[in-house]
Amino acid sequence: MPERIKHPPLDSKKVKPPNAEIHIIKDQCKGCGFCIQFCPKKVLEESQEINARGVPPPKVVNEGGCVICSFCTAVCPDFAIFVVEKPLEEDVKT
Amino acid sequence: MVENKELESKGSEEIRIGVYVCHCGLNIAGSIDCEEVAKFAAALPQVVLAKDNRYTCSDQGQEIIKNDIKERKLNRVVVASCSPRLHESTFRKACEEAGLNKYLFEMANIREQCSWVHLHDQKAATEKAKDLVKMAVAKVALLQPAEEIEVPVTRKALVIGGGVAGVQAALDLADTGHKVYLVEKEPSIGGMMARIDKTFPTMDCSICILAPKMSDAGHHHNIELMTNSEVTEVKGYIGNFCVKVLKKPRYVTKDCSACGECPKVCPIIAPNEFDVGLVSRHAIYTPFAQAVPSTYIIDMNICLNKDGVIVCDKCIKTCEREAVNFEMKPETVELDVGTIIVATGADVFDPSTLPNYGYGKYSNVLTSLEFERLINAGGPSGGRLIRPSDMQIPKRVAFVQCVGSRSDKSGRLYCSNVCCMNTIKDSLLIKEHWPETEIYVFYVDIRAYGKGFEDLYKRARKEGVIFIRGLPSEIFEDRKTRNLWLFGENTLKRELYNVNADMVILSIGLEPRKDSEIIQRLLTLSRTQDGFFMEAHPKLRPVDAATGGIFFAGCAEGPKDIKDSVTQASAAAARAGILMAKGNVTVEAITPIYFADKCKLCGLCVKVCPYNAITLNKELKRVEVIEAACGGCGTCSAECPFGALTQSHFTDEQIIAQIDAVTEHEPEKKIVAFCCNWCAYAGADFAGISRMQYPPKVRIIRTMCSGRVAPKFVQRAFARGAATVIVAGCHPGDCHYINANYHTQKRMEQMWKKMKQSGLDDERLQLLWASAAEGERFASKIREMEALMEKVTSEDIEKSKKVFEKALEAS
Amino acid sequence: MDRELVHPFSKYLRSAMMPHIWCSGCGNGIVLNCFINALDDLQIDLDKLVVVSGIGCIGRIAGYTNADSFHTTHGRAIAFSTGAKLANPELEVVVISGDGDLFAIGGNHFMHAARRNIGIKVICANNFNYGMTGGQQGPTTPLESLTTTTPYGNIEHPFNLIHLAAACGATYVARWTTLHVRRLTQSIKRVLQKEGFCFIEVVSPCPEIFGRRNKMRTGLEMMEWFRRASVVENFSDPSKAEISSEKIVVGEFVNKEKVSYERLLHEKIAQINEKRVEW
Amino acid sequence: MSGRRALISGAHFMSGDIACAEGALCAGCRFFAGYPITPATEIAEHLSERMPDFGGIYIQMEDEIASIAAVIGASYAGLKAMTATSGPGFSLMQENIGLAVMTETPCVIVDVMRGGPSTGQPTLPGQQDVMQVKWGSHGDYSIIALAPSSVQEMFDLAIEAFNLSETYRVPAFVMADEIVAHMWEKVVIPHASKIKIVSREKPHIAPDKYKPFAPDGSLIPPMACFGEGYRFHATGLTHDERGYPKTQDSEVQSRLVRRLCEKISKNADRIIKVEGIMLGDADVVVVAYGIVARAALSAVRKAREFGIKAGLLRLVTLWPFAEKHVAEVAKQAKSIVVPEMNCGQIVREVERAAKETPVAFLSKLGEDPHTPQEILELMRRNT
Repeated sequence: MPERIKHPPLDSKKVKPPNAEIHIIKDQCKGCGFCIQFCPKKVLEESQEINARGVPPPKVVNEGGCVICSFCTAVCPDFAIFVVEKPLEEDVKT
Repeated sequence: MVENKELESKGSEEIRIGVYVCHCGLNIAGSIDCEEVAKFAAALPQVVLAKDNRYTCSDQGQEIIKNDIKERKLNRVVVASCSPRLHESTFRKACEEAGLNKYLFEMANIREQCSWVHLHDQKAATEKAKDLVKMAVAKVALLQPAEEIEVPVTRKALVIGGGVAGVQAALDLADTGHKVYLVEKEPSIGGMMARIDKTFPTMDCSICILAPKMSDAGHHHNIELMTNSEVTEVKGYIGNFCVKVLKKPRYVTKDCSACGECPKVCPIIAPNEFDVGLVSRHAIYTPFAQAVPSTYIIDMNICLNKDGVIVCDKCIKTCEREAVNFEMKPETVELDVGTIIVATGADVFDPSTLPNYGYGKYSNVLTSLEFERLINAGGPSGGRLIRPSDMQIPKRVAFVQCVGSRSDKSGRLYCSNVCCMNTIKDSLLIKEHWPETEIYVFYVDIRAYGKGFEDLYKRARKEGVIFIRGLPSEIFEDRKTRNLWLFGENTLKRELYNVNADMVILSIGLEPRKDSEIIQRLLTLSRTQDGFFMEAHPKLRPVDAATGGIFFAGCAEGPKDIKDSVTQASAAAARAGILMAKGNVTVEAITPIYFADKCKLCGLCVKVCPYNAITLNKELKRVEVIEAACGGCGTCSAECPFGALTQSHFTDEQIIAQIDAVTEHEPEKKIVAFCCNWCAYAGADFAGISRMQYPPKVRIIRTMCSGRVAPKFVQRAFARGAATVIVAGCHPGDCHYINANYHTQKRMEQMWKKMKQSGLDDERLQLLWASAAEGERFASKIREMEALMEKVTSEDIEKSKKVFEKALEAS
Repeated sequence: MDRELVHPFSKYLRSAMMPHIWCSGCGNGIVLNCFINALDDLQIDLDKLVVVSGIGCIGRIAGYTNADSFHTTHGRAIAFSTGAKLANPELEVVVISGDGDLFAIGGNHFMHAARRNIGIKVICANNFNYGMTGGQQGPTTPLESLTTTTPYGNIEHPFNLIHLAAACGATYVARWTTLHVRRLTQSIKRVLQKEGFCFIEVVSPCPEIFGRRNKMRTGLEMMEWFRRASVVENFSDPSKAEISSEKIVVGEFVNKEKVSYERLLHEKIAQINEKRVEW
Repeated sequence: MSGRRALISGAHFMSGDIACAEGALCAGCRFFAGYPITPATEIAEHLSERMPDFGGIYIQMEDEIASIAAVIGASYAGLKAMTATSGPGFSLMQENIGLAVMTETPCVIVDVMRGGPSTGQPTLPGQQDVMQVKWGSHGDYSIIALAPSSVQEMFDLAIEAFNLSETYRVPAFVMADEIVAHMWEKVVIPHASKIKIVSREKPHIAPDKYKPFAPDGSLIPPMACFGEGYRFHATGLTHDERGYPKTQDSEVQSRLVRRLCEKISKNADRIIKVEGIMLGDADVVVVAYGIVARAALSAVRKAREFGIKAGLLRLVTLWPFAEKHVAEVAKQAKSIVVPEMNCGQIVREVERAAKETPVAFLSKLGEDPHTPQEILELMRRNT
């Protein structure tokens, strides 16, 4: 197919990935790092803080990049992370 | 396989040659004294008559030959005129009609390879023409009658490309009862036409007339549709191609009901190529509503699920029919087909390479293709022509023509044929929806050459579309309004203009597919200088490829509108259909002749045959040639150290006779060139067609493949005092005979080595790779050789004579 | 603020038993996660679900699931479940246990349950060794691997669990790694909707016990191994389903229809009682 | 379920094994899992034929370990379940008998005793497992064991075993021997409605309040079963009242293990059954159980003919041991005679209970059981 247009699609404001709200239950984390390593959008990083179990839980570095594939939730052995979609009205405010 | 006995028997009868020198109007006569050439010919041994006439190819011309064959008992005919690639078949037919075996005919190419390339040196051109005729006579005397063998034609066709041309060709063939494989590299068939809103000049809705054809193709019991697939290998020859097709996985199975639930949950978004990126699509998608097949597809370049790990399973979960399958793997299928139709279409010019028009910089500068999607009711804006900057309907629209066409500086030299009418159609579409809109068309010439085109043009003018001759030199954007200023000169009024428009549409041209050379390589096709595929003959075989059994349809062969594409598609289908309906095809009798007594069963021929057409029969202590499989390159004959094999119609004797003819007089002033029929010889023809001028010193001996050129031919030329020799063939990888020209390379290297060892300047022997499109390459090579010749002293020549005479005696 | 956070799956867990005992980087938590994911997708009635486990790290999984659950003695989970399933065929009985429990001490029960085609679903977390007792060699320990009881390298040939299960007649056989959470969940959903004896092997990282003795100190390293080596070969020959450092063949290997033991049994009982009437 | 061929009643001539099986059915047993072994096989064979009549389950497992495990599973799934075996199989069962005790699983295990150790004498009687049944599995615990001495009792005690097991949530054992098992006798079976059947007590509180191992006053927790919506957890690990593992908590351990023992010991009087014959004035008392008790009875009768004040205390319940009853007879008796088909197992318990009163032991191994004559001889010598 021919060269793609050099501008963003006309509907780029309407059609976009959902707004993610990532929740990390810090003290439940055992610091295996699976969520950080296998996030396809590299949304997470190891944080500096040490949690109740003496390990550094992940921290969100790029919430905008999250597309809510929820792999982090699925691969977490400790049920310490989950993602919900931000409601739209909040979307408008921010 | 012809046994040598025949030769002797035939050899006994008296040779009676007729020579016909053609004026071709002034094409030849303009720079060659044809009468003189005819006189010269008449004096040559075994020539019983020589004539010159204006158009030998005309009916009268042919009649003369026929009569002479009958009345003057000619048993050999030479015509000196254009390239055998053009008219050999014509004259061969004439001979046959007069009862002369067509293999007793030979041509001297004094037009493409003489008159046209030496326009300003009549003397030299005439001398060269004499030489060429002499060579032809020398060869024809040794020609032998031959029977062509028939090979079966597989009654299946491959159509490459699923645009309107491909679809039409496939349908026509399928309807005539042939099995068709329709291969399309995109997820859906439909091609360019599926994206256009209306068609000129009749203003039908494009998809409305295409969609039914698409679904017919999708459901036809004789058509096997292979989308998202690419041809990766083509082997074999006319009537018997073996094709490998790579079917890339869709990751969605046929169970897909196209319910459209999966994209809703897919979190990955990208611009939709089909809509030229004007709207978004998801990683799992269907390019457009009418897509055939309707099965969805997953774009693995953007899908989150990489290297076997499913990260996101949203589509899997929503699909009730469990049609999503990430385990799908690419598969390669092998197809046996008799004919191939190339309908690979064209790309569009990318205007972002012209910074002065600001495409990509100014959001309200669009291409004509983007316009088609915008104005299309099924498109991103639901048919509302809106400008991207503010989604408002523009009041003033400017079209800029010839963007990427008709200019060597900015894009391509040729005219893209469709842009003028397309713009006129588009301007009328705007007027139809928003009559108030001011429309400017900046053009070079308006080319309304087709049926109904002029009326449409008139209508546009009547509707008030303003046509201004002279393309804008520069387009600027007004930062605030995002409106555009077009600056340029109105070449009719001879005054500068600066027009303000809300939206500018660049009428972009068509250009060859970026990946054309892949198809070219696979099918050993030729391309013209503009990069489109080259037909066997621009007038008489406009849809045939030079390679037998392959045909062209649509923009692959050159820019076309829909009507012409469809016309050509049906033509191609008919041509392919003829072959398959007949069910068999005769292959030229240029297969090897075997001299069992000379054979030492070394098996070298078996090794070099690109078609595995030669086998060694140990019991019978002989080699056997499968003629149907033989491609006729002659590399076996070149390889045989004992002369046990020679190529019929290109026998050692015949070629040596040509060499001797060239080198009879002033060999030290001549360049002996062995050119392969498909690339180098065609390239030389192309130089002629383009009237490229080069020194008249070269004498071309045509072989089917450079692989036929045995070392002894080169040695012979040098032994007889030739100053320089060229062996020319297809580029490595492009060989018409799969890989035969690798053996050429090998042999040349050995000879260079020998020359060095015996203290000769190996530059005197040159190897040239030149495609059928590279006339200039050929011409400049000859110029280079001439310069080289100056340096060759008579001592050098004496030396090389001795060296190679020895070499010949030795072998 | 973390306190307030409630994980969407918490209703499937016995919160009082959380956090689970498993090490950081252990795959057992992922198995539990996928299992719950499947329950959630299918909206399985937890009142009709029985999770049975044997002994070993993964044995604790029964206790963590908020359904009827039973933590049996070493190797006996399948035998126990056989009784439970036959006694009440309405129950969805799932055995989740380890490679040692199911295939060393419990191997005989596995073979015969598969042969009888009892309608229980067996999920085996294969971590290549006995984790809970400190990392001894087990029936799936790869050749040459180091364990506390094979300090010079293992010379016992490991079981190919896929081949074994298929040969014993299981109606569904699949293998995934803990990295293939989606497919694993898919497989679990499949078996929860299937009749007869089903088996899923989950290759699971045990970094603390097995990994650190075999040059894979962290769960991440072991998961990266899975990513590197795994090839999905659905319905390929189970006997060729190798697990090596270069290649881990994963996929669905068997998925066939076969009447379960309990159905045959209860149909038989019905027939018998029909006959009695004629007497 | 469709009991087309219902429970039998009236007088029947049958073998001990069959009587045992019929008794089990009568008690409401609807699940049997076993593995062939002499001399208990006929119980399995008979139930394989009879279970379908009650919609019950018969399954032959791959071994005795699996059999007892399946029985525990079935019991937790709500059925009255049992298995039957002999010495070698009984040994294999010990681990999961421990599990049954720990998880307070109602179930019945019939051990038709034969000559051991190991494979021993499959076809000859023995009483060599009476200590194994008490102590066979590791750890401290209590169980209930009964010893039938007739075919009639094979029937009666099968029912009794189920009732006790269901009442106290404990595995109950029928410690038969090869002779009572293979012997054919008349058995009189009352109409089903006349037979007392006990079933486990169900919880009375809402699932969210339910603690599967929290005893009410009686030390015995009400039992919920799988699929009843209580979503409870049970484990072989030391556990708290919720059934959650408490492997580090010594307080939980002692509370649990003590209760497991006390729920039997504190209810001993309710559980224990003995038969006393001519004990009123007896100087010599024979304490016997199982088939041996029948020889003992005729011996006692003979002794009376010879003017010896003899009496018989037959132990119907082996465990918990009838200490009080033995102590009772020991007070007036001058001596106690204990014949057993082993090297002296129950005799130790008798000696412990009899205090000063001398206890003579008569052991028989391998061949036929004691004859009345042999027992009479011993009584003579001890008067």
